[in-house]
Amino acid sequence: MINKEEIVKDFPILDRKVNGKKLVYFDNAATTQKPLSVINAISDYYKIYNANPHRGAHTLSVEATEAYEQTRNKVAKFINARSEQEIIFTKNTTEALNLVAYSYVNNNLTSDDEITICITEHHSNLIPWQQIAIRKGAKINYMYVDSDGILSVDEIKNKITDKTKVVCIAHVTNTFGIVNPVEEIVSIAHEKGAIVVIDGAQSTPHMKIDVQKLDADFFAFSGHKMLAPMGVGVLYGKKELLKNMTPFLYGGDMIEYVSEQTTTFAELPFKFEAGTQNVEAVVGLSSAIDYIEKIGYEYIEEQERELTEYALEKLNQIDDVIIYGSKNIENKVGVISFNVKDVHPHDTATILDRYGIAIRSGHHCAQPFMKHLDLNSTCRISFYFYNTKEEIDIFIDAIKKVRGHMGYGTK
Amino acid sequence: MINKEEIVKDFPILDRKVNGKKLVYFDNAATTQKPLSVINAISDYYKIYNANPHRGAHTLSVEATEAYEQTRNKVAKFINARSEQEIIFTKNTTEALNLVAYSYVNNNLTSDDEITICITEHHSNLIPWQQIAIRKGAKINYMYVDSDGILSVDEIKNKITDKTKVVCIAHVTNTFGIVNPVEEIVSIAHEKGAIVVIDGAQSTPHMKIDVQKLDADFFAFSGHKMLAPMGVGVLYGKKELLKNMTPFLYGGDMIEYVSEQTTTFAELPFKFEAGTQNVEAVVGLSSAIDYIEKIGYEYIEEQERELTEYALEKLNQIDDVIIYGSKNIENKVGVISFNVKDVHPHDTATILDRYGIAIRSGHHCAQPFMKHLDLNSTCRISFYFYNTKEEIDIFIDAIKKVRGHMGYGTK
Amino acid sequence: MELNDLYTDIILEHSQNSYNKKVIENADITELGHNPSCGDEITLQIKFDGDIIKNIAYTGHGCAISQASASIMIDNIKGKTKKEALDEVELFLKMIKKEITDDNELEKLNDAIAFKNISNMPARVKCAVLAWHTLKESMEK
Amino acid sequence: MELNDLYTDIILEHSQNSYNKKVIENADITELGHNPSCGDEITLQIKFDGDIIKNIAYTGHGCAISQASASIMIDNIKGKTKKEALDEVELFLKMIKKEITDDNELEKLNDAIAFKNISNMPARVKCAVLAWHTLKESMEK
Ligand SMILES: Cc1ncc(COP(=O)(O)O)c(C=O)c1O
Ligand SMILES: Cc1ncc(COP(=O)(O)O)c(C=O)c1O
Repeated sequence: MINKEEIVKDFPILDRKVNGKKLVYFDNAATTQKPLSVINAISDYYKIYNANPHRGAHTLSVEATEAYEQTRNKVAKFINARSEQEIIFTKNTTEALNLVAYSYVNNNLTSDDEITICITEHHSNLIPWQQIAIRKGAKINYMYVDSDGILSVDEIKNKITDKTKVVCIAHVTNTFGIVNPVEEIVSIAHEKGAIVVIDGAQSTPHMKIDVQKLDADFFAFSGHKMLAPMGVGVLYGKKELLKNMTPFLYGGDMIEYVSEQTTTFAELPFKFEAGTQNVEAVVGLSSAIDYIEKIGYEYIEEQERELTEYALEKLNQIDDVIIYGSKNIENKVGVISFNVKDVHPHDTATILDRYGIAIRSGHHCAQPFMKHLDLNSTCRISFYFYNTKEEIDIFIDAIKKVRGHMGYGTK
Repeated sequence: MINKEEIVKDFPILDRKVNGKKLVYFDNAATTQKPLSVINAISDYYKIYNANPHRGAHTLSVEATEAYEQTRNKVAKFINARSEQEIIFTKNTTEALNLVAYSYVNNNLTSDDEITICITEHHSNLIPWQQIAIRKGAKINYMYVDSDGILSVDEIKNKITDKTKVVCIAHVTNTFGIVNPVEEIVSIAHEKGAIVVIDGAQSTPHMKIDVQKLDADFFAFSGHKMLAPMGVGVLYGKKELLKNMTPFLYGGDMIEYVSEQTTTFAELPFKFEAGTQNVEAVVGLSSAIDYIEKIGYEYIEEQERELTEYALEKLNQIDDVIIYGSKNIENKVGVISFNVKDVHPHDTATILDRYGIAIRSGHHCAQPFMKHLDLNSTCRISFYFYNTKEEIDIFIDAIKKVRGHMGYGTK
Repeated sequence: MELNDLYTDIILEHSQNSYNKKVIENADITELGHNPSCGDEITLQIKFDGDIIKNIAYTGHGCAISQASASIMIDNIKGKTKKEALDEVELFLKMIKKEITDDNELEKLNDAIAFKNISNMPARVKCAVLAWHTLKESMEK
Repeated sequence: MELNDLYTDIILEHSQNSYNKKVIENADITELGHNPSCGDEITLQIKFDGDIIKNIAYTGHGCAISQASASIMIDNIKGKTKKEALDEVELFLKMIKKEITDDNELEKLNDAIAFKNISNMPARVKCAVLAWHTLKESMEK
């Protein structure tokens, strides 16, 4: 059995004091903390084998290249891609999605076409498509959700039309943590001849991904939301699609022959990786995947389910707390959006911070969704497997004091 | 006085053995090694204040944001920009140059216009312009250099015409380490109404940069070539230019208002920084700048000059070594390209690696330049201030053995 | 900074149902100010009598700090000339940036002195200055 | 791996002025192979007599490993049938990948056994297999 105390000890930052209180970190959907093994993998990289990969015959460069390419292989297995040629390293999910917009959609969309996306999308999976639709004079179709944040199959069928060329959807939403019916979306989209881009930023940290089973055409995620360092993201794409795409960034290492007037480009996946790549972050991603596979997704899901159930139950008991989004734990990861009555979320966040508790407040990079639900701003807590029920107790105690601090009732 | 031994001790990797020999790292133009202070800055970041910046009211997020924005300020002072709004963080030089291609040149170039670049450019400062010229049907003009790699003022005047809209030039070339006459280029280009993009990847690590004195319109460099972690580059741009440019990557944090059909964008510099930024690497860049400022450019330049002079002198004494490029030390940083007679550069690199010496061999991401000089491939050594004359002695001894290993003369 | 020093009685009072939060008919100026990163929005409306700010009010939404700051600012500048109002904005911003710390000098800011130590909470500085920046922008047009 | 085990006499001999490095008149196949990352290029030319590789030669430039590998391959397959040649390519590639290590099985590779341990030098594997991949591509067209 995995020992939670041991796990917590793996994360040095969790020992930190904030405003004199033990840190309670509930902002995991924004970025996760890093285990010592990942931090050490970074240090070791710089202390032992830092070099520019792919470019040198010398030992350091060979070692850096091997670490980089072995991680590509590991990532391919991790998400069950057919080949490591389908794995492109980017700096984050945002760059991965923009790459698809510039290099695929830009060449495959006319003013007669439509792009279908969901109203719940994070700005990173919304603005690239909106802007390219504007540039191309194409239409952008929104799939709307109910007040719980749930997308219905009817809505999917209504909004994916014969004209739809691209469907973009978050696997899991960052606002309410809802798991979208992506397999249904993919099958409906493919029937209509549209490709599907899945934003896996909020799913990959929390559930086993199988891109073949999802039949995703593109799938993107960020390392920093799953224990890895900042500065590395992954774009998975089906080989047939990637092969026919024009490059995105041009520069060193993505070429075959360069002459004054023309250039031929390297094979997949190198065609999409221009300039010096972030080997350090890739090495860290490798170590992060090792950590996740060591504890296993079963443990991660079980812990997050328990924490979420517990937190929902406790929050529900507080009269002055309004919880947003579906509470159906079967369809949700460890993300809860809420507000304290009469108190603006920023004030709630500031007050909680004084108790050492880190939560997120605001529009969560999802302005159209907030408008759709007629919300200005919410508080959000989001768990990872290293969080504990004791932390939730601390959080609940603090939440009960929020209104008091704001002059409602007694302080 | 600065003690070289102390400096060498600051770099843990220099203690490493390669193939049983002490590592001699002469591939600094590809990427530099990192001092312990930078490595520790990264660890501390993850152990103490890792968070998603700009997004949270909680303490970790505030600290991460401050570290990130203070570095922006530090970088602005470091290269003497007018304002920190002119400093955009990218993942490397290559992304910075592509940003200019997509967001500036793409909107300011017609088929009547010309782009002028130098034949010596690194692929990262060549292919973006070549490809956009192809897309726009514009002409790309090459400034040629002599066999020493020197660009003449006549050539500059001939190739920057009334039709030239953009001039792209490396401050220092990565092949021969030649310092280009960028101030002359800027003044000639500005007279003709063209803007100038300076690729500072090979200059910023070695000499004090003053973007105002250079009067550069855009200036790009990479952290990893100047002691900082991988995964951070800088694009400097004049505010008037940046202001009028369309964004490049679209996503979280670069917006003002997002609605279903339209988006308004954030102010400079945030407009160009989409998605979760690499705070870790930026924190490392801050520590790297501190290190450079502590030892000072005067020391760096003096050390590199001494090392280069010494190496040129020793190499010159070996009959079977052919040195390429100008040997005029006044106009050159610590980069030397050469070949051992009858021996292919990859074989030379492999042999030197057996002696623990890391050098670079190949086309150095400058195929058009190699073709121009009728070279297929060369060896390149490149110094940084932590290198020593003793290392050069080891290198020279090994070079003398190369032909022997390849069956020429005695082994 | 303790929570009681941030959410003082004055600030809480002004942030809840302020009498300055309303719409003015036939305003001479209507100016929208906002913090894109957190979504706070404030619309200032001003009615002049010659050079004098005869009436001023705000609408919008945001945290207690931004709402209270707007309301307190309005109390301060109502009835003053444009020039006097702008001087007060400058004084306020200098207080926030800790460029002026002398209590005698700051005295004329009245209740707005409540924001004096907001720079100890960097995440909230933007909230405190929103209304004041919006006023400045509206008058400098 | 010691340098003497990499740059063996056989490899050095074949890499310097090989008799297999030349142009063939009226070749049936001309195939260019290259390693973009290091710039090595090899052009194979083949003349068939029915199914038999009657003549084969190469031109190009590159390091000692890629040059010697091309020359040794040519020695090996000249006079063989297409099928025999392709089988030998497979065997060679399996040796490089360490999928076959049994010396008896590898015997028929003759001098090409010199590359057996090249996988200990990952940076040079591409050089060793360039000619063999090029041959395979040319025959599978
Ligand atoms: C002159 C020059 N420009 C651009 C680059 C590209 O830098 P990066 O690979 O960090 O994007 C390099 C280094 O590889 C270089 O030497
Ligand atoms: C659903 C979703 N998509 C995309 C992103 C963007 O990820 P990144 O900021 O790492 O590019 C995020 C996180 O910010 C997210 O939650």
